[in-house]
Amino acid sequence: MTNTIKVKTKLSGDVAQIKSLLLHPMETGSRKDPDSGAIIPAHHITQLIFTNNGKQVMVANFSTAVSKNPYFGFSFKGAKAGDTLNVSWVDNIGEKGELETSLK
Amino acid sequence: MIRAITIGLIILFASMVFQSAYAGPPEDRRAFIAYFESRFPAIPFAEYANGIYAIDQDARDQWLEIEEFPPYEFAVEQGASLWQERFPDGKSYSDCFKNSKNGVRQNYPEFDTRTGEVVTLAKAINLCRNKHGQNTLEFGGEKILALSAFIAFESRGEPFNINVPNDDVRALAAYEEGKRFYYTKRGQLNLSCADCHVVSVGQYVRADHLSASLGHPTHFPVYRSKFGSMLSLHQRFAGCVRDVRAKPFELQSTEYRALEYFLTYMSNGLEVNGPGARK
Amino acid sequence: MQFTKRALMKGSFAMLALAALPRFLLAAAWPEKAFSAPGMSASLKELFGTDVTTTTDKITLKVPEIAENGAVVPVSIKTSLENVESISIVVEKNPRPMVANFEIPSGTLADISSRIKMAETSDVTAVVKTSDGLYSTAKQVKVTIGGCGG
Amino acid sequence: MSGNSMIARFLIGLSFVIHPALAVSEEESKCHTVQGPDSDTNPGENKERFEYRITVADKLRLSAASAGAEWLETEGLLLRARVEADSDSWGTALQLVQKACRQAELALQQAEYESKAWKNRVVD
Repeated sequence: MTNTIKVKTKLSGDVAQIKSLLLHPMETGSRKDPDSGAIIPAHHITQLIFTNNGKQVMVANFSTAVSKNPYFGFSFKGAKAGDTLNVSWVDNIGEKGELETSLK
Repeated sequence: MIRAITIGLIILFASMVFQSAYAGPPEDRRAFIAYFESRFPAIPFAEYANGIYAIDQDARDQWLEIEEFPPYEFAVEQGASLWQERFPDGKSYSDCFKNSKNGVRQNYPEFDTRTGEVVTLAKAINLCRNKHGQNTLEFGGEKILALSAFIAFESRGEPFNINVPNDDVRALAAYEEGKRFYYTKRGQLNLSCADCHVVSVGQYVRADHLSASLGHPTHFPVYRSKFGSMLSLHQRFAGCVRDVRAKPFELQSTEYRALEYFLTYMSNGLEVNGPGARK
Repeated sequence: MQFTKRALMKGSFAMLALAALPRFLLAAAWPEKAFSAPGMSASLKELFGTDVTTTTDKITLKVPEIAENGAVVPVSIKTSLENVESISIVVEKNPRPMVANFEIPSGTLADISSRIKMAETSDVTAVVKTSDGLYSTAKQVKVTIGGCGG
Repeated sequence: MSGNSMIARFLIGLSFVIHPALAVSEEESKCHTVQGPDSDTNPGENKERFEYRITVADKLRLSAASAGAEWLETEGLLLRARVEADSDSWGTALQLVQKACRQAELALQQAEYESKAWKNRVVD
């Protein structure tokens, strides 16, 4: 099965540039099913968390207004090749995704 | 003397008639490219592969942001794993697509001189499956789009090289059918493909700029932000036909395959840059 | 502009899936009230206790002038302000204006990018919280109804 | 075509925007003209009249389809007409049939005209 997280990392000196793409519908909760007319319930990522060697480097809090299949990029200092980057998300109905990769 | 001039004129006239009556695919393509070059002298030929982003800077900037990490990468990944699957007879897709090391996207649609049919990449995928005892995938469905995305990705940078064999009248007939479709006005709005994408290219339709036809097929399939999913070239055709308020044809119908054949031939020489990302 | 196979493959090989671990115990709670507040002022008050921000040119907010598609509007924010604690994206005319909030621990650069949904033409505001208060900068993004699209 | 007239064409939307030379005049039309709501209804004959006209309209639609020229809404108009007829709203049903019928007729005319006209547009 395809992982719901894709990450691209780039090290320049001790700065790690992180780009991430998440597979998620990000339903707003105000959209109607075109066939049945019923409201599609909200289903969206609430938190996206990055840790590097166990240290939290980013907590992103999302509303339903982050685009479908969310993209998020940021950078942090104090990184070196071989560090373990952990990326995880949780959504409003308790589904989760996680990915671990080493910086290079 | 007069006789010589007369004969000369007759020959000249006859050759002009001959030329216009028998303008073949290569002449069509040269004229097509020349048209866009005269409309947009500043745009290099290779840029047409980028579609609307060749001519709309603000949109281009946003597209480049999306390309930083394009959502079609999920489809490419899914396609890669489908590509590696073994059929029960031990074969896989690479057995059907012979020169797949250099990509194959650039060769489709292909005219099959055995069956007399235009074979698009989607058709070829299903023919391969059927040959190895597998079911036909739904055109425009997730799996065939993922495979198409992966194949396009592996073919990136290869110039399109569509062949209209001149020793097969059926091939030329298919090409001509596509050309006729392209220039025929249809629907309640009475518009042809060419009305928007040749005659009015670069102008606004409400808030959208009309893209150039040259390069239209190079980047498919595309991830459409509007739908949040992948879209095939034929689904895009159907969208355009619906937009002029005509009844769309079936995906992979004879009509759309002929249109793709003509349109991709026009884009010969441009590089495969699919899958793409579009608004 | 070329998107090469190599550049993309490098990214995909960098991935490795692992079993899920409860990382969320580490993070502060998701600020539900700020995200459900119906107005910009209310959402800022929920998150920061005040809706007063100081406008500054020390925040660089990059957004398109006209969104290609209101469902996917690229936004980048960075700032030269010191001691940044969080960055928020607020879209005034969205039904619920608070779009996202990013907690920036020390060592993390105040430089983020994402893609957001916009319901209509609106100001997009970047709100930066530092140890000495709230700063902001805003830019208008026009959201139009497309003709045919793509 | 100027940008403005292009936009105008899109805004016209649901109205008929076929070239004037193409329009089928009312005298030539195989479709029956309905003057207004209920002006054409007649208890006892409605069903028969409706069935006849919808058959004519659907035949024209299928001819247009086989020429590859069917318009987007024609079939839907006929389906809606059938629903209206089923609930005895004969005035509305006949109007919908008429609209669909005229669409099919115009689509056929369009296809016939285009069978030659497309060649004049080829970029050369």
